[in-house]
Formats: sequence, C-alpha cells, structure tokens
Amino acid sequence: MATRKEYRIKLISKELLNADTCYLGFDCPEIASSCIPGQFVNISAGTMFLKRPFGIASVDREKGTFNIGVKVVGKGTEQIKDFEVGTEVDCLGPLGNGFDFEGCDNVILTGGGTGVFPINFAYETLTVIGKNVTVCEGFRDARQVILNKDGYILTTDAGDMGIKGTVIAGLDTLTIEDPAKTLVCCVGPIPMMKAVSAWAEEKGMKCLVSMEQRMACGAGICLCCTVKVKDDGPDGYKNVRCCKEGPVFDSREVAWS
Amino acid sequence: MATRKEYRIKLISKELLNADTCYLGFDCPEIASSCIPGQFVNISAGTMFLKRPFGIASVDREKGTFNIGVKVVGKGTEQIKDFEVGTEVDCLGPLGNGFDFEGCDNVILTGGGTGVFPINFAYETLTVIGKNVTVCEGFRDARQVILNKDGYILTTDAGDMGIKGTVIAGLDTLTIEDPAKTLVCCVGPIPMMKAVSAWAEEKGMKCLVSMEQRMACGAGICLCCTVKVKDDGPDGYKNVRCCKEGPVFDSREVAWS
Amino acid sequence: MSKLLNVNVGSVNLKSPIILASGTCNFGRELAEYYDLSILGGISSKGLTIKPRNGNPGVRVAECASGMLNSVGLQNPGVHYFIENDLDFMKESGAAVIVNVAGHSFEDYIDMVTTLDPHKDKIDALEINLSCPNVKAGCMTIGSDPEAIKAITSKLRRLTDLPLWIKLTPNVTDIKATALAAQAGGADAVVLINTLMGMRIDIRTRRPVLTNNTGGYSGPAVKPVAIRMVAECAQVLDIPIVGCGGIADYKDVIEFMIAGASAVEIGTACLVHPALPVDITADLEKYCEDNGIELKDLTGTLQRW
Amino acid sequence: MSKLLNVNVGSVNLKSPIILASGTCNFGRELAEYYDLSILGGISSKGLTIKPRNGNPGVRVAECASGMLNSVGLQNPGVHYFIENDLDFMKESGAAVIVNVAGHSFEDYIDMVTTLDPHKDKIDALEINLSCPNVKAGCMTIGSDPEAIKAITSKLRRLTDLPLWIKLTPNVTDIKATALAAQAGGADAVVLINTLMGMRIDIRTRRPVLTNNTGGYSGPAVKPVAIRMVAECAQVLDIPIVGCGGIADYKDVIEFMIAGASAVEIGTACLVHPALPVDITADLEKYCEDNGIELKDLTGTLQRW
Ligand SMILES: Cc1cc2nc3c(=O)[nH]c(=O)nc-3n(C[C@H](O)[C@H](O)[C@H](O)COP(=O)(O)OP(=O)(O)OC[C@H]3O[C@@H](n4cnc5c(N)ncnc54)[C@H](O)[C@@H]3O)c2cc1C
Ligand SMILES: Cc1cc2nc3c(=O)[nH]c(=O)nc-3n(C[C@H](O)[C@H](O)[C@H](O)COP(=O)(O)OP(=O)(O)OC[C@H]3O[C@@H](n4cnc5c(N)ncnc54)[C@H](O)[C@@H]3O)c2cc1C
Ligand SMILES: Cc1cc2nc3c(=O)[nH]c(=O)nc-3n(C[C@H](O)[C@H](O)[C@H](O)COP(=O)(O)O)c2cc1C
Ligand SMILES: Cc1cc2nc3c(=O)[nH]c(=O)nc-3n(C[C@H](O)[C@H](O)[C@H](O)COP(=O)(O)O)c2cc1C
Ligand code: FES
Ligand code: FES
Repeated sequence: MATRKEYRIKLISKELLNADTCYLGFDCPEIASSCIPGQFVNISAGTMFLKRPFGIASVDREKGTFNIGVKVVGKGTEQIKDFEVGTEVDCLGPLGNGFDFEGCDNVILTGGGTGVFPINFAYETLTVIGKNVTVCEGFRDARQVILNKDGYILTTDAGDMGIKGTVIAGLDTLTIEDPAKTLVCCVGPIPMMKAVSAWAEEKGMKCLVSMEQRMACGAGICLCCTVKVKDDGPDGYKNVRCCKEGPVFDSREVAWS
Repeated sequence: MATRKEYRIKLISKELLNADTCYLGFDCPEIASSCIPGQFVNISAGTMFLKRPFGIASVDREKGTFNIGVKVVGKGTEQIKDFEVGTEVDCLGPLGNGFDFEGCDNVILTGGGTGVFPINFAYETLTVIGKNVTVCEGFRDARQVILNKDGYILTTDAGDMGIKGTVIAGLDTLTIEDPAKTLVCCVGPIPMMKAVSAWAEEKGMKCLVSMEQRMACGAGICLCCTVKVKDDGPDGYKNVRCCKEGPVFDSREVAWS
Repeated sequence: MSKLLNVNVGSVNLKSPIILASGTCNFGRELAEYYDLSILGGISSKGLTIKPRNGNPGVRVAECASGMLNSVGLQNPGVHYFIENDLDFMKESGAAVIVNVAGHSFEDYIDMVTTLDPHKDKIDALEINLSCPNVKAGCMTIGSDPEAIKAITSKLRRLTDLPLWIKLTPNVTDIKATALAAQAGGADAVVLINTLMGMRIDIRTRRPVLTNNTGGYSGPAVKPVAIRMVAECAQVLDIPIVGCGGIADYKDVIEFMIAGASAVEIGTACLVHPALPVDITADLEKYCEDNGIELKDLTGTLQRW
Repeated sequence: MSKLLNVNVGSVNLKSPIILASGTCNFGRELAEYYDLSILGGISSKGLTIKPRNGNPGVRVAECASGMLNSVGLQNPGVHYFIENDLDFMKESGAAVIVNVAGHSFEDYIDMVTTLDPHKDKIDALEINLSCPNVKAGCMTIGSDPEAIKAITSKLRRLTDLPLWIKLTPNVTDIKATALAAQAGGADAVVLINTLMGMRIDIRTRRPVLTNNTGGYSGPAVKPVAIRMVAECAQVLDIPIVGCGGIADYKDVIEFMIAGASAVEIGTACLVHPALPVDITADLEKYCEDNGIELKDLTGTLQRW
C-alpha cells in the first residue's frame, strides 16, 4: 500500500557524545515500528534546501521512538546539532535496504566513525533475535570513542585505548569457527570497508558493507547518489543508487575505486 | 557617527488586536531612545528574503522597548504574526523621516487601517510635549476598530460605531480656530490621504501624509521604493525614495496619481 | 478526481496539469510506493538514450540557495530495456506517458523516435530533450541553436504522429527564437525550462563540488526565470507551453498557467517531498472550487502592465 | 587594515576585494551613516546616464526565493549632477571610485565617457553597463551581441585612458563570447554578472508584480550561475574578472576568487544587511591569517576535475 513515508517528527532527546557528535531521539511510531538495521532516514536540516541522510542508530519499538547520531561536518549538520528538544522536523523514512542476517549463526559487526550508529542498531537487534554477535570498532583516539559497550573489541590508531591499530588488528584477534555461517557487517570510511571486505573474503566469510554518497531525494528517483558495482557491460561497472539498491551491499559486488 | 543601525531584537510581548492584526513589543534600547513618530523599522520575517517595514506604534523610552502593529496580508506578515515571545529577529531602524511638529500649536491626527499605529505613537508623543491634539480615525466597521482611546473621534463606513462615513465626516465635526497654527497628520490608504489633504488645504492647514511603497532596503540605497513628488522638470514629477525622503511628506508636494 | 483540473496540451488530454518532470521520478515505480500515481496528469520518463548510460562519475548533486545543481548525465537503462521493462508500468499507472528522448547527434534522436514510434499505443507524447547541460555533445548544443532545433524537429516530425514536445534550455539569449524554431519545425508543444547551468566550488579543496565541474540548477531559485520565459513565449507562440522550473506549491502552478502554460512539470520539489503532488492536486481542486473556475481557463490570462 | 586583503584589477589597486555593486549603494552617502566606507575596496556608483532619469513607475521590487527582482530602470540624477554633487564625496570616502556608465545608444556611451574623462583624477575605473535588463534600448541589447560589445568597447577605448570594466549580462547563450569580445575591444576587465531576467506574477490580480512586467533577478539564488560564468571566462580571458552575483558572506567571496575573480561586488545582500561588508572584511582578514595566505593568491586557483 502506498504511504507518504514523510512524517513531521518531534525531537524528544539530545545528548552530546563528543565535541562534534550528538545523539538525537525522535518520536515516530511509523518509522520505529518498521525499520531494520542499516536503513536510514532523510531529515530536514533547518534552512537547508535538501534533507540530510542518517543511519538509524537505535529504536524503541514500544515507545515508538528512534535515535540517530549526527557528526557535525557542515552547514546542515551544524543546524541539526542546534535543534532544541521539542523542535519538529520533516523526516522521510525508513529508507534503503538494511542488513540481511538470514542464514548465518554468527555476526561480526565492525566499523568506525559515524558507522558505529548503524552498528549499534544492528547489535541491539541481533542480541534480541539471539545470534552470536561480536563487535569490533575502530577510532582515531580515545576521545573519539562513542557508544562503546562491554565486550566490544576496541581499536585506536593512537593506541591510547584498546588495541593499537585499525579494526583489522582487532578482527585478527578473533577465532573464526564456521566462516560459512558467519556474516561480517562493516560500516565506516571506504578504506576501512575495503580492508575489512578483503579480510572477510580471504577467510571465506560473506561481508556486507554500507556505502555513503551525497544524496538529494533518498527515495530512488533522482539518480544522484550512485555507487559503482561490478558489471560485465562495456564500462566494466554499473552505477546503482546508494539510497535504493543500497546503502547495504555485498562487498563482492562493490567496484571499489 | 556611523552605527550599523541593525539590531538583533527580542520579541517581549504579543497581543491580538483583531482577527488579522497583532501588536508586538520588542526590546531595543537603541531604537526606543532615538525614534520619533512617523519613523519605521525594517524587520526580518521568518524565511522571507527581504525585511518588512512597519511604522513604530508606541515607545517606552525608559524600558527601552517599542511596539509595532502588524496586519497579516501575505507570507511575511503571516510569519511575523506567528513569532513566539522570546523570538529574536534582525531589525534595522529607526528609518525615514518622521512628523515634524515644529511651529504648530494644534495637531489633528487622522488615519485608518494600519495607519493608526504611527498615529498612536504621534498621540503619545504630542500629549507629553503638550500640544492640543485631536484624533479622528476611520474604520470599515466596528470589528476593525483597534487602539481606540477615550476622546478619539471615530467613523465607520458601516456606521455600526461612531459617526457613519469616512474620516472626512469626522473631521467635518471639528471647528478649526487657527488654521495657520494647526497641523494635520494623516496616515492611511491613498484615497483617504488624498481626501484629507484636500480637506486640510481647503481650510488653509498644512497637512503631512505618510506614504507606503514596497521596499527592499529601507535604507535609501536601492531606489526601489519611490513615490512621485511634484517637479517642474520634463516629466512633471520626480521619483523620490519613500524610505529616505519619506515616508512623511508635505501633502502639497505629493504628485497624487 | 475533479474534472476542474482537466487540461489539454494540444491533442493530449490530461486529467490534471501536474506532470512529474523528467529525471526526478525515474519511471514512476519508486513513487508508486508513496502515492497513487493515477492522480497525476502525466509522468515524464528519465531521459533515455539508445544505449544504456552510466552517467557521470562521482558527486552528482550540490546544494544551493533554494535549489540544487545536478550532474547525473543521463544515466538510463537504454530505450530498449525501457520498452521491455518500464513502459507497461508507466502506461498502467493511469498517468499520461511522456517519454523523454535524449541523444548526442541528429542520428541518435532519429534512432530513438524510430524505436519508440511502434509503441505509440502506450505513449502519449515524446518529450525531445534538447537541453540537458550535463552531457558533452547533443542536447544543449543543439538546443541553443534555432536552426538546429528547427532542423531536428522537422526531421522527427516526419517519423512519427506522436505529439512532439520540445524541451528547451534557458541558457540562451533569446528563448523566443528557440521556441519559435521548434514551432516552425512542427512541434506540438514546448517544455520550458530545463536547468540553468551553474557551478559550486568547495573552498577547502578548491575544486568544483560536482565531479562533472558544472551542473544544472533547479528548484525554486529558477522559477522567476522560468516564468519570464513562459510569459515571453506565450506572446509569440501558437502551440501550447508546458511550464517547468521551481514549482513547489499550488500557487506556483497557477502562476505558470497564468503566464501561459497549459500544463506544468514538477521536479526538484518532489525530491524534497516525494508525495507533494498529492497536496498540490488537492489544493488546486480547492482553488478551482473556491474560485468557481476550471483550471484550464487560467492559461495565458496574464495581463501585462 | 590588513594588507592581506590587497588585490589588483589590472592596474587598479584595491585595498580589499569588496566593491559595492552598482545600484545597491547609490553613491555611498547613505551607507556612510552605517559604517566607515574606507574599509571598502571600491564603490560602484548607481548607473548613470547623460540626462537625469526618473526610472520605471510603480512597483519596482518583487521578492523571490533567495533573492529579488528589481525594475528600478536606471533612475539617476544625470552624469552632470553626479559630477558636481556626488563624485567628490565618493573620492573622499577612501574607497576606489567606480563610475557605472549606462546608455541607450553608442552615442550615449560616447557622450558619457567624454563627459567623465576630464574628471579622471577622481575616478579609478569606468564600469560600462552593457547589461541592465530594465530599460527598453541600449544596455542589455548591446550586451548580448559580441560584435556590438567589441565595437563599443573599442570606440570608448579611444576616448579615455581610464580603466574600462565591461559589465556583462548573464542572459546570453555564451558568456565566453561576450567576454572575449570585450577583451578584443580593449577592455581592462569584465564584471560578471548583472541580473538574470525574471518575472513574478500576482495570482490574485493576474498581473506581473513589477509594473515593468519583468525585472532583474539578484541575490544568493543567482550565485551558481555567476560562479559558473566567472569560471568559464577565467579559462579563456587574459584580462581580470570582477565577480558579482549573490555574495552574502566571506566564503562566497573566496568562492568567486577561486573561480577566477580578482575582486568582487556585493549587491543585494547589502540591501538586507547594510553593514554586511564590515563583517565580510573582518572574516576575510581572519581567513587570510588562519590560512597564512594573501587573498589575491586565491584568484583562479580552481582545480577542475
Ligand atoms: C546512507 C547514509 C547514512 C549516513 N549516516 C550518517 C550517520 O548516521 N551519522 C552522521 O553523522 N552522518 C551520516 N551520514 C553522512 C551525513 O549525511 C552527512 O554528513 C551530512 O549530509 C552532511 O551535511 P552538512 O550539511 O553538514 O554537510 P555539507 O555542508 O553538505 O557538506 C560537508 C561535507 O560533508 C560531506 N557530505 C555531505 N553530504 C554527504 C552525504 N550525503 N554523504 C556523505 N558525505 C556527505 C561532504 O564531503 C562535504 O564536504 C550518512 C550518509 C549517508 C549517505
Ligand atoms: C513605511 C511603511 C510603514 C508600514 N507600516 C505598517 C504598519 O505599521 N503595520 C502594518 O501592518 N503594515 C505596515 N506597512 C505595510 C507592510 O510593510 C506590508 O504589509 C508588509 O510588508 C507585507 O508583507 P507580506 O510578506 O505579508 O506581504 P507580501 O506577500 O509581500 O504582499 C502581500 C500584499 O501586501 C502588499 N505589500 C507588500 N509589501 C508592501 C509594502 N512594503 N508596502 C505596502 N504594501 C505592501 C502588496 O500589495 C501585496 O499584494 C508599512 C509599509 C511601509 C512602506
Ligand atoms: C536530478 C535531476 C535530473 C534531471 N534529469 C533530466 C532528464 O533526464 N531529462 C530532462 O529533460 N530533464 C531533466 N532534469 C530537468 C528537470 O526535468 C526540470 O526541467 C528542471 O529540474 C526544472 O524543474 P524543477 O525546478 O521543478 O526541478 C533533471 C533535473 C534534476 C534535478
Ligand atoms: C536594486 C538594484 C539596482 C541595480 N542597479 C544597477 C545599475 O544601475 N547598474 C548596474 O550595472 N547594475 C545594477 N544592478 C545589478 C547589481 O549591480 C549586480 O550586478 C546584481 O544585483 C548581482 O549581484 P547581487 O546578487 O550581489 O545583487 C542593480 C541591482 C539591484 C538589486
Ligand atoms: S538520492 Fe535520489 S536516487 Fe538516491
Ligand atoms: S527601499 Fe531601498 S531605497 Fe527605499
């Protein structure tokens, strides 16, 4: 059935996670009841013309609320960070394809930067449905660490918290028992996702990655947000929509550049 | 001395005068201390690109506050009416030339529509400096009557309050003792100001009128707001800036169209 | 739906003046998740070419004041794939089917029209895109030259009975000249306007935000230019005009129709609010009822000073 | 004031790239009430003609998304009155004096330059306005035709040693062609851009909001078009470019300079915030200090993809 998918939603909580990242809670039963990890919402950012996409970071299905984490990188995110509790904004969602956990017993969640937000939602979901979950997150240094939980493997480039190195150093501490039944999900900067994909593929595990691209609509109608996937056509690649075919892709399909 | 003349001012009170007109109080000592009746401010109107001009309606010089009255006629005034107390807006002012009461003993203030706002400020000022003041205001019907005070002569087109007819019917009830020492100030729609000017001139009184024109800057730099004044040049008129040479003009200078 | 919204673009009858603009609705399928497409007057397909195209690489959108630049570059699955996979869906949507036709040369356009003509029972009009600013050859190059516009239009005219709507670029000195050229070539209507060419620079990297360097500007910011062009052309054309550029509410639709448009296309505003046509349609119905008019009576009622 | 903001437009040295755009500052006098004009690089006078002009009647401004249309129509006191009453004030302001020259015919422009040349000690540059969209003849008509631009520029070139800045209209198919024509005619610089032609309609009265029917579009909405044109021209011109169109903060100034501008003009944004140049100047100084650069080194540093 057709639904507008666009809601006027109220900001109900706001928390600073570190100097330039905040965690926002919104009231929206429609989105909270139907979204899955890896999906995102597109929300209006004050005076900006276009909406801005953010991965869903957490959901309370009973209360009908969800959270996003927003790192300030420009004019839009700056305005979002300044929203006061009670502000109402336009929001389109849930959008895109999330993670498909079907057919695996174990899930390794890994990521960094703002990728920890969808990882957090995936972790919440997986612990409820009872899969074996391992989380390994990488940050620049201790001050960047956000949404950390007991039992997470942590790495920092600076080495001032957790294992020194990239997430690969963290992942290398793991013993993989049944690669065919183990799924790796990675959300982070491109170099990290590339490295994790290679790591997973080498070990015979399927790996899902979540791509980012500048978006206009988030709804699959403008073709502004394409990412390259492998193809045997004349160009050797095909442009597909990050917002519609993605943002989650099988790492083997992505034509890394 | 140069001063930016633009202030970020806070809305401190809001009152509905009738269905589509509200009365707004702002905190701004700089404007409150220096403005005179007939001057206006240019205030930003929510998402609109240009500011909007409004005559100053009242001043509390001690508290450093002033009022404007806003009638909703379009997108900008609609947003202004929806401002919540506490909102901060950009405001340029005071702008334009106000009424010059020099050299007269008696002042007849007359007007209608949103013209009653500057009339109100003129009345407040004149009663303090001790001139003889008569006020005669005209409205469509009783429901439109706003800012009425004891002693005002009131006219309504509908005749459901005060004298039935235009302000001229009200003015005609006055006995003018010393026309040379009596100043008429009129702020209202063009036909009203034209009629009042003719009435005053016929009786030998000087008449000041306050003109309106769409404005961009309000500061005299764009020449968007011109009104025609009489001139013996080839065109028979000269365009002068409403915001700078006006908004108050001697009625005999205006080239009425 | 109310009959008050009925309009005609030449021989094409539309149940509403609202057409989804090419490139901002793909082929309608995604939007069918958001609302019932049968409320629409029409849907203009993504710009199609003979062969599939991947479009331009890298960043394709740059936000601007009251609008955006895009440099998608005619990514599309190719006309053959379209005919097999999307045309039926469009036809069944209940909205008029406008097929947006692009190319790099006269031959490309001829090929396209020859390929589409056999499917005329499923197509209501061909929108000949002589105005895409995001590809190196064809499109805007042809579309800035009145002689070339007339030549290509008359060539295509001989190939099909389908209504030919020529979509023109605003990046010209004299829009009347290009519109009159389309009319002289046998066009059934002109569509005004495509995007204005623009650029944005990232001052940190000192590079254009768009990997294609320049892009097409659309959204409310271009509306005054579009209205001016529609009004200018309405003074000289005998064929109908489809207005486009910056429409974001029902008042904008009315403004375009008064200026001279028989129908309108909505693009960028639907990227921000996908279900916007639902609201605009309802508002237009109310406007017609409140004012006791049929919408089509507005076309060209502009009274100049 | 910091030397870091020093720029040159050919032989004209400006202490800051910020010039007040013609028609948005009158002759500077009113703005002197708001701030000290000596912080400015220059002031471009209201467009002047030989005889005084009353300009267009009626409503002259129509607000738009992120901008406005104006149809002032070159209201000005005439060049003789200007020389007697305003030129000294401008000279004494401490900002470079740019005199904006308009006309209806070749003869008008020749008359104007001949009249102004004797006052060259008080004038830093003549800005030849071939781009005003609000008058019936001259200006934009000449400014859309490369041949006419070249012809008039070379005529004026012979009449004065004063720097000639040719101000061009964006309402053309190929801005490179008109800019190159100005250069070929002997211009010292081009100023890009004047306003885009637009229209707004009042849907209640079904009349154009502007009594002149059309007007010139300015403000942030036109910036992407202006940046594109500056960047295009920077690729082909040997003479400097003065950028203009939609500047509203220091970042916009930097964007124009990276695109290829040696200096910039600010217009509409100052109508909304008269003292804006004070803030922009301070922000630019801070930018230069923070980044350890001189502003003029930014000009033309755009790295295309
Ligand atoms: C599917 C998806 C999920 C995302 N999830 C999150 C999230 O959970 N938390 C979070 O903080 N951010 C997330 N982002 C990125 C976020 O959307 C951008 O940071 C934001 O749009 C920037 O807006 P701005 O106005 O502040 O920046 P702008 O001023 O527009 O740009 C500043 C810089 O941000 C980058 N940027 C702008 N837009 C995007 C974009 N759409 N994608 C990637 N980079 C961009 C550019 O490199 C640019 O230089 C996500 C992006 C996508 C596509
Ligand atoms: C010197 C001066 C003093 C004014 N004082 C007051 C006042 O005290 N109280 C008050 O309510 N209004 C006053 N006005 C009128 C007020 O500025 C306009 O009503 C307002 O700008 C309209 O804004 P809008 O966005 O709601 O209307 P828009 O959507 O811009 O236009 C709606 C209608 O309002 C009219 N309008 C728009 N701008 C102006 C303008 N600048 N002047 C006249 N008419 C305009 C037009 O006819 C238009 O059809 C004054 C105007 C001037 C020039
Ligand atoms: C992302 C995007 C893609 C577009 N693709 C096409 C296209 O393929 N063919 C075409 O004729 N116009 C295309 N256009 C132009 C629009 O159809 C429309 O003419 C223009 O955007 C102005 O209208 P708007 O302001 O309502 O968007 C595209 C516009 C956008 C924003
Ligand atoms: C009210 C107004 C009057 C203008 N008058 C002139 C003029 O007399 N001569 C001229 O060359 N340009 C004139 N312009 C154009 C500006 O100088 C400038 O080129 C244009 O507005 C774009 O810059 P902006 O977006 O910063 O305003 C005028 C612009 C406005 C808004
Ligand atoms: S953002 Fe429009 S298709 Fe993805
Ligand atoms: S509004 Fe700009 S001069 Fe009066």
